[in-house]
Parts: sequence; C-alpha cells; structure tokens
Amino acid sequence: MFESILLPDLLLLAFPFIVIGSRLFCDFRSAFPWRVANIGFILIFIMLNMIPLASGEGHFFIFNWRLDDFGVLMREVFMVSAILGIWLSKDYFEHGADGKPQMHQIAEYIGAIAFATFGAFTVVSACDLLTFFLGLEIATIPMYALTAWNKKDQMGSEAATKYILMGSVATAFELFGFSYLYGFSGSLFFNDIASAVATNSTSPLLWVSILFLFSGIGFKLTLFPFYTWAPDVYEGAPTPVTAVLSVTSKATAIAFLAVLVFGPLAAVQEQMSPLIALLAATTLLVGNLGALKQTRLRRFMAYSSISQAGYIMIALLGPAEIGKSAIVYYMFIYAVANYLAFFVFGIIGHHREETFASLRGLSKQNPALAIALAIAMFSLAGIPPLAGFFGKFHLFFAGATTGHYFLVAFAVINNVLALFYYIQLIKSAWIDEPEGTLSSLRLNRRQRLIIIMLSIAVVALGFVPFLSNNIFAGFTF
Amino acid sequence: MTLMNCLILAFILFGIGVWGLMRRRHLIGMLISIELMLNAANINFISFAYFSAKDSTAGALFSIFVIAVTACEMAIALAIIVSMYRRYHSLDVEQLRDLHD
Amino acid sequence: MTNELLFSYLILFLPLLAFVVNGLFLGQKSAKGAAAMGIIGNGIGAISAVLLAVSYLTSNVAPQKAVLFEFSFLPFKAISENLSGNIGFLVDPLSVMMLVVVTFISTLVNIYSVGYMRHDRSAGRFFALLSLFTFSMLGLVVATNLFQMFIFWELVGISSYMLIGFWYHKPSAVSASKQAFILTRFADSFFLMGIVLVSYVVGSFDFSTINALSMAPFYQETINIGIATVSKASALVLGSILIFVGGWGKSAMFPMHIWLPNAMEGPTPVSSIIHSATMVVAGVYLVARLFPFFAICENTLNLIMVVGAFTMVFAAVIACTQKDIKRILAYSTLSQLGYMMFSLGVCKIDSVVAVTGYTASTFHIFTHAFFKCSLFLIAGSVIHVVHTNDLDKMGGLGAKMPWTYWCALISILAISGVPPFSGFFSKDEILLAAFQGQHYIVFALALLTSGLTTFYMFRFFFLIFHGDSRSEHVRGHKIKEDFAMTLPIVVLALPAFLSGFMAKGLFAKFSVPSSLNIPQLVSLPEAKWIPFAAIGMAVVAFCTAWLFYASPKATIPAKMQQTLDETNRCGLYKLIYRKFYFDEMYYIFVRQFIFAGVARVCRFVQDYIIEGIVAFVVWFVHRLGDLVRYAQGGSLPFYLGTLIIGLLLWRFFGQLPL
Amino acid sequence: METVLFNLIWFLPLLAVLVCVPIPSTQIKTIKTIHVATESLILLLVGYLVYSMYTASGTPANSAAAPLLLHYFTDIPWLSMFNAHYIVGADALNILLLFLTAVIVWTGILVSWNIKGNQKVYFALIQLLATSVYGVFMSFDLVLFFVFYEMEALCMYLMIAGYGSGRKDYGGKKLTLTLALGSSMILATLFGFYFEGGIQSWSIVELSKVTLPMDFQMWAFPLLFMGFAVSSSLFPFHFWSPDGHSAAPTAVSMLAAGVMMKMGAYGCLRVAMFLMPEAAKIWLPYVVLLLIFNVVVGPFIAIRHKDLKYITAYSSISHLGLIFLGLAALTPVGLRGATLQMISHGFLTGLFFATIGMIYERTHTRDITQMGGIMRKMPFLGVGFVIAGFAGLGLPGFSGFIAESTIFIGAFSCESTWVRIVTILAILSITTTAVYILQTANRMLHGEMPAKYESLTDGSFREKLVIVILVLCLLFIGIFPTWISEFLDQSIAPIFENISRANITAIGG
Repeated sequence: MFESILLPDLLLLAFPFIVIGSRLFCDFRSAFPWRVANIGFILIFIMLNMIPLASGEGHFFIFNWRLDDFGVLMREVFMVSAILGIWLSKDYFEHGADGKPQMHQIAEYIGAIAFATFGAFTVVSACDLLTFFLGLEIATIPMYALTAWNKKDQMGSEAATKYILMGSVATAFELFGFSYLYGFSGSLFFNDIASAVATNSTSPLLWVSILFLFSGIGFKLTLFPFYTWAPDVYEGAPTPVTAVLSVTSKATAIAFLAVLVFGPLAAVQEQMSPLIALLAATTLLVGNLGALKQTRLRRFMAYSSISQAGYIMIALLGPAEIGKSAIVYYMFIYAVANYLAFFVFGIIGHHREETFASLRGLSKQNPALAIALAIAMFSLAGIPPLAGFFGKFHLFFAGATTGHYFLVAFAVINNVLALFYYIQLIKSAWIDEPEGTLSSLRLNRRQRLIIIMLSIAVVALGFVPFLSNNIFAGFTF
Repeated sequence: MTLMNCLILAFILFGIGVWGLMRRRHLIGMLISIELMLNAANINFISFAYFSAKDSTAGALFSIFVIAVTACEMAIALAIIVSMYRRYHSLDVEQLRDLHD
Repeated sequence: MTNELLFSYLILFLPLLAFVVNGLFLGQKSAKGAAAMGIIGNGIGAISAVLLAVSYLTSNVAPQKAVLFEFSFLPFKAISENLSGNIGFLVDPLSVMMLVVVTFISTLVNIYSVGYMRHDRSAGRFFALLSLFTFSMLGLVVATNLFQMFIFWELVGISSYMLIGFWYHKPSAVSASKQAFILTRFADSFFLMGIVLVSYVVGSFDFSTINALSMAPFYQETINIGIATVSKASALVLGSILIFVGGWGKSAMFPMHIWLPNAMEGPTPVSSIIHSATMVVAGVYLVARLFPFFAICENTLNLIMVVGAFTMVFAAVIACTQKDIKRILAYSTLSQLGYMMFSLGVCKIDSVVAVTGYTASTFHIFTHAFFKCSLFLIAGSVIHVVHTNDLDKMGGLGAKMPWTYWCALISILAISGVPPFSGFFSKDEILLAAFQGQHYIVFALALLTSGLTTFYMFRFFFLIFHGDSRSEHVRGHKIKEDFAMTLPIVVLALPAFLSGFMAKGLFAKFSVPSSLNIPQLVSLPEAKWIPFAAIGMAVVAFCTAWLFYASPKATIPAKMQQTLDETNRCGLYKLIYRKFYFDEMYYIFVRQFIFAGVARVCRFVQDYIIEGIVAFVVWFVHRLGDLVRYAQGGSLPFYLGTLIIGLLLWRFFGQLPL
Repeated sequence: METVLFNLIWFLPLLAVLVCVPIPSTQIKTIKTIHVATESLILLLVGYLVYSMYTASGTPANSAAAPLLLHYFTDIPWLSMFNAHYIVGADALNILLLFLTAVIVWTGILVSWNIKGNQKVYFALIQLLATSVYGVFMSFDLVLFFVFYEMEALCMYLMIAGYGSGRKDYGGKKLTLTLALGSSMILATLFGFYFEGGIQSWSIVELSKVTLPMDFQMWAFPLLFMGFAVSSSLFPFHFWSPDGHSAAPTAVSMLAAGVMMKMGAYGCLRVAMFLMPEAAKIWLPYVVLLLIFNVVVGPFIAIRHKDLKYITAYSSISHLGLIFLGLAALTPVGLRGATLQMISHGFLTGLFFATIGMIYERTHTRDITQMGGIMRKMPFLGVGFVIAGFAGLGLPGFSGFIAESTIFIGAFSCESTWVRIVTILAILSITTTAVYILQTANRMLHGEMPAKYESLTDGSFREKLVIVILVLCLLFIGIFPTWISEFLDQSIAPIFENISRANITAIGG
C-alpha cells in the first residue's frame, strides 16, 4: 500500500540518474533523453493522480514522510511545472541554422529540474524540520546551477552569482529560524512543535524564529523587501529556467509556508495574520508598481510574479482547508498561465530579443499568438472568465473568510494597477506598428499544439468547475 | 557556560557574518561571511541540543546535515564564481551591475 | 353620439394619415399627389369638424363639455389612483370652435400651398409636415388633460420648427427655426414643471378635475417644493403661473416674443397657419382651457393681463415702423395675441370673476384666425409677385391684382375693428371686458392700440397697393393672379367679413358661465359708448395713415420718400425700427453668456480640473513605480542589505508579540 | 422548455464563436453569416420570451423565485468551495433589457459589416461582449453576475485597441481601467454579502430576504453603488466615457453606450439598492447631488464640443443622470422611469452612434464644423440622426419622452428636498439638451454643403435596415407606452417592496 503510493516519489528520486544515464545510449544531439523525461514525468503525473486523497493526517511512511492531500496536490502542481518546463526547454536545445543550440546538455538539465522537483516533493511531505530543510535546499540548489546553465552567457553568471549569494544568506536566516524553533520546542517534529506552540504561544524565542523563517522564505517567495534578486535573476537566466524558477520555486516556497502556517504554527496563525497581511499588501503593491514601466519581457514577468506572490500570501490568512485548496488551485492556474506567457515569449525570443518592442505588430503578423498572449495576460491580471480570475477569487475568499475585507479590498484595487501594465503589453502586441521589418515567426507543430492546449486550459479551468471542485473535495470529505 | 552565553555567541557570530557581508567587496570574502552565519546557526543547534532539548540527538544531527548541505552549496557557488571570473577577470561585486533597471 | 365619435376619429386621424402617407411614400414621388392627399385629408376633416360642431351645439349636451373617447396612455397609479396621462377627445364650445377654425384654415392653406410651392423641389415634404402640424394642433385642441396637452404642445412645437426651417439650405431660416424651438422649449420646461407640480398636488392631470378645484382644502397642508416649504395653495398658484409660462412662450408674449417675427423666414403658408391663426393662439387657448383654475389662483390672472397688455402695445408700436411686410403682420399678430391674453386676464375683479373677457377672448381667437390668415396669404401672393418682402419695392399693386386688393381691404377693415367687419365685434367685446374689469389703464391702452392697429395696417395697405409701383418686377408687366393662391384668399375674405355678427350670437349663447364652473360670477352692465370710441380711434388712425402714405397732395410723395428712406430717422424712430434692440440683446445673452460663459466654464471644469485630477493620479502612480525601479540599481551589497532591512522592518512593523 | 431556451441566450454567442474558430479567415462571408444568423436567432428567441412572459399568468412555478416573479428560474451548484451557484432567471425588467441587448448586438454586427482589420477576431469579440451582457442581465448569483459583469472589460479593450480610431490606446485604456476600478470596488464588497448575510449564499434571491448588518451596509453601499455607477458614468467617474466612445469603433460605441452603461444602472438597482435598502435610504440623497453634474453640466459641455461622438457621449452622460434621478427618488414611478430610461436610452443612443458611424464612414470626419448640408446628399441617414436627436430631447411619440416624463413625475413625488431640487434642475435642462442637439443637427445636416461632399451616397440597404429597426423600437415604446409601463411595474413592485421595508427616513425627507 505505502509502497504503491510512494512509487511516484521513488521514481522521481531515481529519475535524474535514469535521464543522465540515457545519454550513454545516444549521441549528444539526439532528443532521446527528452523523450525519456517526457514519458517519465507524465507517468509520474498519472500515478499521482491515481493516489486516493485522504484528508487530515494522511499516510505516513516510516515516520517522517507524509502524503496528505495537500502534499499530493502540490506534487501534481510541481509535476505540471516540470513537464511544461521541459517542453518549453526543448527548443533551446535544438540545433539552429548555425548548427549551435542555445543551451547544451539537455539530460543534465532535465536531471536538475527533476532534482528540484524532488526537493519540492520533500518539502510538502516533510513532517520534521530536518526533512523540511533538506527539501528546501534540494529544491533550491539545482536552481542556482540552472540559472548559470549557459556558461558563455555573462548575464547568466551574474544572475547566478547574485542568486546564490542572496540564497545562501536566506538559507542562513532559515537555519537560524529553525534553530530557535528547535530550541523553543525541543524537538524537530511538527507535532511536538505544534503542541509546544499551542501551550506557550508568546515566547520570544518562537517569534524570533518565526521572524527569521518568514525573512528566509520571503526571499524565495519574493516577498517585500526580499524580492530584490528576482528581477535581475529572471532577466539574466535563460528563458526556460526563468519559467521553471517562477513557478516551481514559488510553489515550493508557498508550500513551505503553508505547511508551516497550517501545520506546526497553526495555533499562532491568528497572531501572525497582521504580519502575513502586511507582507501580502506591500509585496503586491511593490510588484505592481515595479512592473509599470518595464520594457524587457522577463524583467516584466519578474515583477508580475512578485505581485502574484503577494496575492498568494492572502490565502495563508484563511482557515486550513480553504487556504490550502485556494493555494493549490491558484498554483495550478498560475503555472498554466505563466507558462503560456513564457511559451509566447520564448517563440518571440527565438527570433528577436525579448522586449516589448519586438512584440509590435504581432496581432497582424500572427493573430493566434497575439490572442494567446492576451489570454495569458488577462488571466494573470485576473479578468473573468479566464482562470486567473477564479484563482484570485479563491485567494480573496480565503482571506475574507477570516474577515480581512480591507486587505482584500486593497488587493482588488491593486488589480486595476496590474491590469494597467498587462494592458501595456497587450497594447504593444495589438496596437503599436512595428518600426522596421521584424523577422517572421515560425511555429513548429509542437509549439502550436502546446500553445493551443495551454490557452484552452487558461480559458476553461476557471468557469468549468472541474478542477476547483475536485481540489476542494480533496480537502473536505 | 550557559545556554544564554552560547546563544549570544551565536548571535554575535551571525552579526559578524552580516557585517562582513555588507563590508566585503570580494566574492570569496562574502562567501566566508555567509559560512559564518550558517555556523552561527549550527552553534545554536548544538547548544540547544546540549542544554534544553528533549531529544538532543536531533540538534546534532541537524548541524551535521547543515554542514553537508552548505558544503555542496558552496561548491556550486564556487563553480559559478569561477565562471564569473572567466568573464570579468576579477571578483569585485561592484562589477555586477549589468543587470539592473 | 356615434356619429360624433366617427367625426372625431376622422378629424384626428385623417391629417395623421396624410402625414404618414406623404412622409413615407407619396412625398418623394409626386408633389401633386401629396398636395391632393393633404387637401382631401384636411378637407374631410374640416367637413366632419363642422358637422361635429353642428351636432354638438344642437345637442342637449352643449354647452357642457363631453368626452367622446378617452384611453389610458401612461398611468401613474402608484402616485395617485386617477393620476394617468390619457389621450382623449374633449368637446366643448371652445374646442369645437378651434376644431372648425384649424381644419378649415389648414384646408385652405393646403390649397394655397399648391400654388405657392409649385416650383419647390421638396413640396411633398412640405405637405407632409403641414398635415403633421394640423394633426398635432387638433390633438392639442381636443386634449382632455394636461399630459395630452403637453404631448401635442411639443408636437406642434417640433412641426413648427421643421416648417420654419423648411428651406434648410437658408442659414437664416435654420437659425430662426432653432431660435423658435429653443425659446418655446425653454417656456415648455416651465410648463412641464407646472404640470409636475400641479399634478402632484391635485393628483390628476384632468382638466375637469383641475378646473373644479376649490382652494379651501389646500390652505392647511404644506408641501416642500425644494427651495421652501409652502402651503399647497401657494404651490398651486406657483403651478398655475408655471403652466402659464408655457403659454407665454408659445404665444410669444413680451420677453419671449422675438422668435415669432424671425419665424417669418419660413414659407408664407406656414406663417399664415402656424404663426398667426392657430399655433400661436395655443397659449391663449391653454389659459382659456384652464380659466377656472387660473381664476381661483389669486394674481395669476393679473399677471396674464399685464403681460398681454404690454405685449399688445409694444408689438403694435413696433409694427408701425417695420418695412418687411411679413414682419409687420407678425408684430400685428403679437399685438392681437396680447389682446386675447389680457382680455382673459381682466376677468378677475378682486375675488369675483366676470365672464365677458373670456367670451371676448375666444371670440377674438375665432375672428382673428380668419382675417390674419387671409392677410398672410395676401402677403404671400404679393411676395410671390414682387419677389421681396420690402415695402420700399412695392406699391401700385392694387390695379394689378384686384381680387387680392379687395380681400386685403376687407381683412384690414376687419382687423381695424370697423363695423360690420368681424374684428369690430370681438375687439369691442374685449374693450368692454377691460372696462367692466375696472382696469382702466389697460382699457385706455387697448383703445390706443386699436388706433395703432388701424394705422399700421393701412400703412401696410397703402404702401403695397396704392401709389405707383416701385418694383421692376411689376412695372410694365402684366400680372396674373394664381388661381390656387387667390381662391383661399377669397374664401377667407367671407368669414373675415361675416364671422363677426354671425358668430356673436353663438358665442354669447355658448361660452356662458354655466359651461365653466366658477362659483361667483357677475354679469356687469354694458357700456354703450365704447364701440363709438373705438370707431373714432379707427377713423383718426385711418386719416393719419392716409395723409402719410396715400393722399394725392403734392407734398406727400416727398413725405413718403422721407418716411421710407433709412437715412434721416429720429432716435426714437430708429429705436422702434430696431425693435428696441431686443434681437441684439437676445444674441448677446445667448452667445456671450450661455455659450461663451456658462458652457465654457463647464467645459473648462471637465477638461482641466477633472481630467487634470485623473492625469495627476496616473502621474503619481508612475512616480511611485520609478521609486521601486530606482531601488533595483543592480548592486548586490544593497540587495543583501534589503534582507537585513526587511528583517528589522518586520521586527518593528510586523506587529509580532515581541 | 422555455427555461432551456432562456439558458441558451448567453450560450449561443459562445457557440457561434467556437463554430467559427476552425473556419479560415479567408471565408469571412460564412463567418459573418453565422454570427448574424446566431444573433437573429437570439433576437427571435428573446422576442418570443418577452411575448410569452407578457402573456404568462400567475406567479412562476419555482417557489424560490416566486416572490420576485422570476421566470425561467434555474439553480445549479457551480463552484463548491464557496458554493457559488449558476442561478439565472428573468422578470420583466431583465427580459426587456435582454431584448434591448439582442437588438443592439444585432444592429451592431450589421453596422460593422465592413470593418477594417481582422474581421474574424472582431466578430468573435463582439459575440463575447454579447455573452457577457446577456449574462449580466440573466444571472441572479453574485459570483456569476460579477464574472459576466467584468468579462466586458477584456473584449472592450481589445476591440477599441484593435479596431478603434483616433487616440484608441488612450481611450481604450481609460475606459477599461476605469471600468476595472469600478468592478474592483464591487468585488471588494462582494464577499461581505456572503459572510455578513448570515446565510452563506451568493444568491440575490436569498440575500434579498435577509437584512445585512448596518455597519457593513454603511461602508459597503457607497462602494458598491459607485462601483456600478462607474460604468453608467455617474459624476466623479464619467471621464472615461467621452474618450472611450470617441476612440471606439461604431459597434462598440453602440454596445458600450447602449447596453453596457445600463449594466451599471441595473446593478445599482438589482444588487446595491435591492440588497441594501437601509443604506440606500441613507446614501441616495447624496448620490442625487452627484448627478447634478451629469444632468445640468453635461449638456453644457456638449454644447461646447465639436466632435459628434463627444457630443453624444455627453448627452448619454446627462441621460444616464436621469436614470440615477429615477433610482434615487426611491418611488415606484421613479424606478419605473429609470428602467424605462434604461431601455429607451439604449435604443436611442444605439441609433445615435449607428448614424454617426455611418456618416463618419462617408465624411471621414466627426467635426461638425467641417460638415454642413449633408441632409441633401444622405437624407435617410440625416433623418435617422434627426430622429435620434428628437428622441433624445424627449419629443413625444418617441420613447425618450415617456421615460423622462415618468422620471420627472416619479422623482418629484419623492419627499426628499434634494431630489426635488434636482428634479427641477433636470426639467430645466431639457432646454440645454434641445440646444446642443439642434445646433449639432443644424451644423451638420443643414446650411451650405462643402463641395467635397458632392460624391457622398445615402445609406445602403443594410444601414437603412439598422436605422429602421431602431427607429421602430423607439416609436413603439413612444406610442404604446401603456403595456411596457404595466409590464415593468410587475417587476418593479417586488423590488420596491423590498426597498421600502427599510424604515429609515431619508435625509432631508
């Protein structure tokens, strides 16, 4: 029984070695590892879907590996991100006209992604601080490597340097927080911590640790004011890495917070709510303000993802089931919409540099792409009937359940600001005339297929109640 | 030698790390300061394990894991810094100004 | 009374039918067909109107009012049970009289227009609009309640607008039509206000209800009319005044009179039917219709009297100096309207009401319609011949167009109140009423004005028809009077001559106290000497006019030259000739105050203040954005610093229980 | 059966879009035919439903819907997490607004037959817009309502940006963002209904039965009301409409002014006032002060403008002010007048923008000082414009007069001082309305014609059809107002009953 439900995790654990090993049986430019990865990831995703959702404690393996409903659903989010990530990366490893690909060593690349995903798995299935910490690190360290994947790329290495230096500092913060938490509760296990918190909820030790933990994870979730690395890293890293970064690492971070807030720290959620609310409000405001006048697409997406992080934080204020299901649902939607946007940017980026200017005349040149872009942007802006709106609605609902009307109101008003800059981007695709002649865009069949699929998903996942209802049903039997 | 002393020591160590991080312009130096901060955390774990905690093994275990993890983190960091050096032929952080608004 | 029902349907809907058919189908195809349609429709209407009148006046109902049909148009049950805007057909002596006049005249004018519009491209449209006007006017006349009255009131306004601006490529005509509509519209807004107020207080639009009111119950209850809280009685008085303002504008009483002379830009048949005979008396008709209601509202009638009397004199004075013959007639119309208006006003003797004025006024509506309409038609055919409106270019037409000449003489004698022509009787009544009402100043003014009337009408007459002709169109040519245009003139000459002593009996019989339920009515002694005074005035005025403009003495041509050329005018004459500069004042007010003043301020507020605030908000948000982006300098130490800053920030502002 | 048909109304346009997706843009004829066919079908459908509801007797079967006289009531669980339901239904008001929408969309598609740019996308967007508007006028669940309500922002921007004229980016952005601001104000208060209401439900029908706590109402009502009022361009938030309209293509102006601006007023009535009567009684007197600008200042601004679309936009602003006057009066007649004005102004402004668009297609300018005497060249369009103008200045025989007189009489019957004062001002301002309408008509249609317009042609059959349909609608309401008034009173009665349950005396009353 346990083995069967552990199968996905084990498979994923073994997966990097399989992929890298598959390099032995093919030449360096064949797409064989990629195919293997596809099959494997999709297999894992399917197996995850077959795991019966059990609310509450979930199943334990040995004593510190837990599969509860939140874990399983977040696993699915991570897998979706991984699959889309490798799909997006495929074109970058293909050998262009000059015979040189933009990126090398696809197998190792996929292995790194798989490692990161496994780290994320670990985070959501941990039930003691050590596993928790390890998961976070496993999820993060491959990202450093991925950021610097293009050794030739100066930007990439600068981005990676900034990323890893700040990341390690953040790790230090987390460790400090963990250590105080350990000192406070005298144990690493969440249950003991939870009971300790419940008994003595005002101990300074606890709160210092909470402060350090939030600061540390705030870095990974790009909360205010720990977000400063994000724009630079997003811009410097290769586009597919940026996409994976913006989804997987964010999902990991929010999962980390959700596990903490709804798990060991559940007893002090009430006292934490001002901090969470402030973090949410400031983050989404700053993210929106920063995105206003951007001209480079990936930097723009960085700010947009910062503000999205602010929105996600609102869900942490809600009660456990609602908050968790809101997070899961929103992460699904966010992953799909974000990847749609990055696919479009990637296709643009294959032919031009990734700026607003190179989007011009897109609606005339390739209407389908322009529509896909508009769908993605409006979804991120949270305009109904696109999925993004329903995702945000879930988050706001979670926040409003505990009566944070004014935070919700603030977030909602910020939506207007967000709409403003998303419209800026749509404008350059729909109104502006291109100056000079831009190289034409060629879409291969896979790209076309993926874009259509993702567009349909972004449109339909919202008002078609399938996803949302199933997720919610997972949390409440 | 009380818990409080150890905690204060750790905190000072952490502070030194932060200070160095702020002051240093040399990437390796910054990495070293980060190591200081991490080890401050380790001292916390050990001291808690020694003085107060119910299961004292956990703390020690944790610090060992931390050392291992930070080791590979540093490995990656150094690798990246090396590739940095290939580009800039120096390790001054002030040069990392190409990515900005 | 089934026939009456049939007649009523015919009267109302034949013109409507004519309008629809001409407007949609016949108009573009053939002007002749349109004309035939209009003539037939209005002709049958006229016949059935006469039949209706006969069968009503001979029936035992008369002079009580009867409602032939009435259906609910726009109910407001939620406010008051019987507050409902109905469409109905009211028959009483007044409405019957108007029905006959309107249909009869519109038929004649349709015939006349066949000749007048013969060479016009869009004659079809003309006939369509003419029928539309007739329909609206009839609907107004037979209104059973204020709401219906207002509906058709607006409709006559709009059809007058479209007919004045019929030649829409003539800028003067277009602006005149705009001015006419907007001025009357301005008055109508007060009318609507009055309707809203009165209907709210009374709880009904119905004339019979409103006219049957007694003030007594209204003194106690108070009502909040926005500005102040007053007793319902005074609210009713206010309402009556507001309603009267509607009539004030429609009948072009003094301050709002300027649109009527300018409206002469329209085709002459339009002037003859709308701006003399029918539409402009709508204001008088409104007051007559609500007479009992106005009578119980103290001071309303006095206001009406003052306005009417002043307009009467004012317009008559101006008419003496004008040179555009249609404007002369327009001012004369104004002055006659003033007669009708004030004769309704004089009825109030402190609390008692004498009915003479009411009778006189309605009677004058009747007679005036005929002779003034025929005068306009005559002016029309003269203009048709001479191709100008200017008196300077006329003269000596008497010999050339004998029919027109004699009919003109008849109508002018009628308007001058020379017995036995129709005008004499009605004007005599009015003077009597003024005298009986003990408003001696008004009486004196009226007497004087009748003299003025005679003077300017004969000036008009002599300068057109006598002397030697001053127009090259006429000199030496042989002029053939157009049959289609002469026939109506001749036909109209008969009532202009006869309607007086024929209808006098009718009016004396039917517009008696019993038909309008006013409690305390007095009938006062006749003053036998008034007619002679009037005739005396007329004779004197006639002689003056003759001396000035027609006497064969040698000095007179020189005098005529003197009076006719622009150069040597004394200041007063110029002042009057320029109509006391009222047009100029009006234009200054509208252009400088409304357009360049109020409207500009409003647009300034919109474009600079409101839009400015919007722009500022956008600018401010962008500055904040710059602030955020400024922080992204790319310096790693600063980024690392933010981690520490954040730590401290949330330590102090995170509201942690530390 | 009829319920199924009713639910088809919002779905059919989507279906049309889906059907058209695989068809290549080269066969634009077929695509257009499909869209027109769909909209005609919907038009017939709605017309039939109007008829059947008008002739229907007795209260509807569904017990939940019975007190509100909601026909075709459908209630299906939708999103389980915050138990949002798919609740649609219609009473007289809804069905008439749906009919208005059907007509405007249908004519809109006909008007933009030869629009420049990617027509396939354009018509798809129009259909999406139609879906959203239909949905708003059908839905009785707040979540569903809001989803449909904010959908239009998406289509609006794309259509203005892609197919507009002039400062299309500025205008489109201004319009979309201001509307988004409005809907965010709505969304901010929406959750309160669910949690403060005591019954955890989004259903308007259910919520109308509970009395929301006063402190919540006091801050939520102004936010909600203004949020809706934004899209009806009530005073502080009217600035989007002139620029938006002038930038938008003809059909979008028609839809925006004709239908979308009514969504706001409808929301004010159906959600804000209907669910929070107590707060409404307290706040509405102040709202009246706001609409002084719309009603009195708006026409004066229109006088100073030269651009046809600006003039029409400001005239819509003033007419919508009258809607709010009717609403704020809180009397049955006032409410009926407001709803009448919604419908009548829909047709009226649709006709306005349609004719303006057609004239603009020919003259390539909207500056009335450049035009003149074009009545001679295009009498049909000219007459259409004049009729729209006359209907706008409240000429009897057209629907405008019916609506306005009802509003005036209804508003004056309200005891509140401010309402009375504003009513008086509004009645006075019918003169100003006449001024700018006549001045526009005269400058444009009358007077001397510039030589360059000698070659202009009158409307094609398609355009004439559009004008005739709209004029017929105006005339029909204007000449037979009795049935529509009584029909509307059916749906006003329960609303007013619910509003008048509040026993708080209005300020100044």
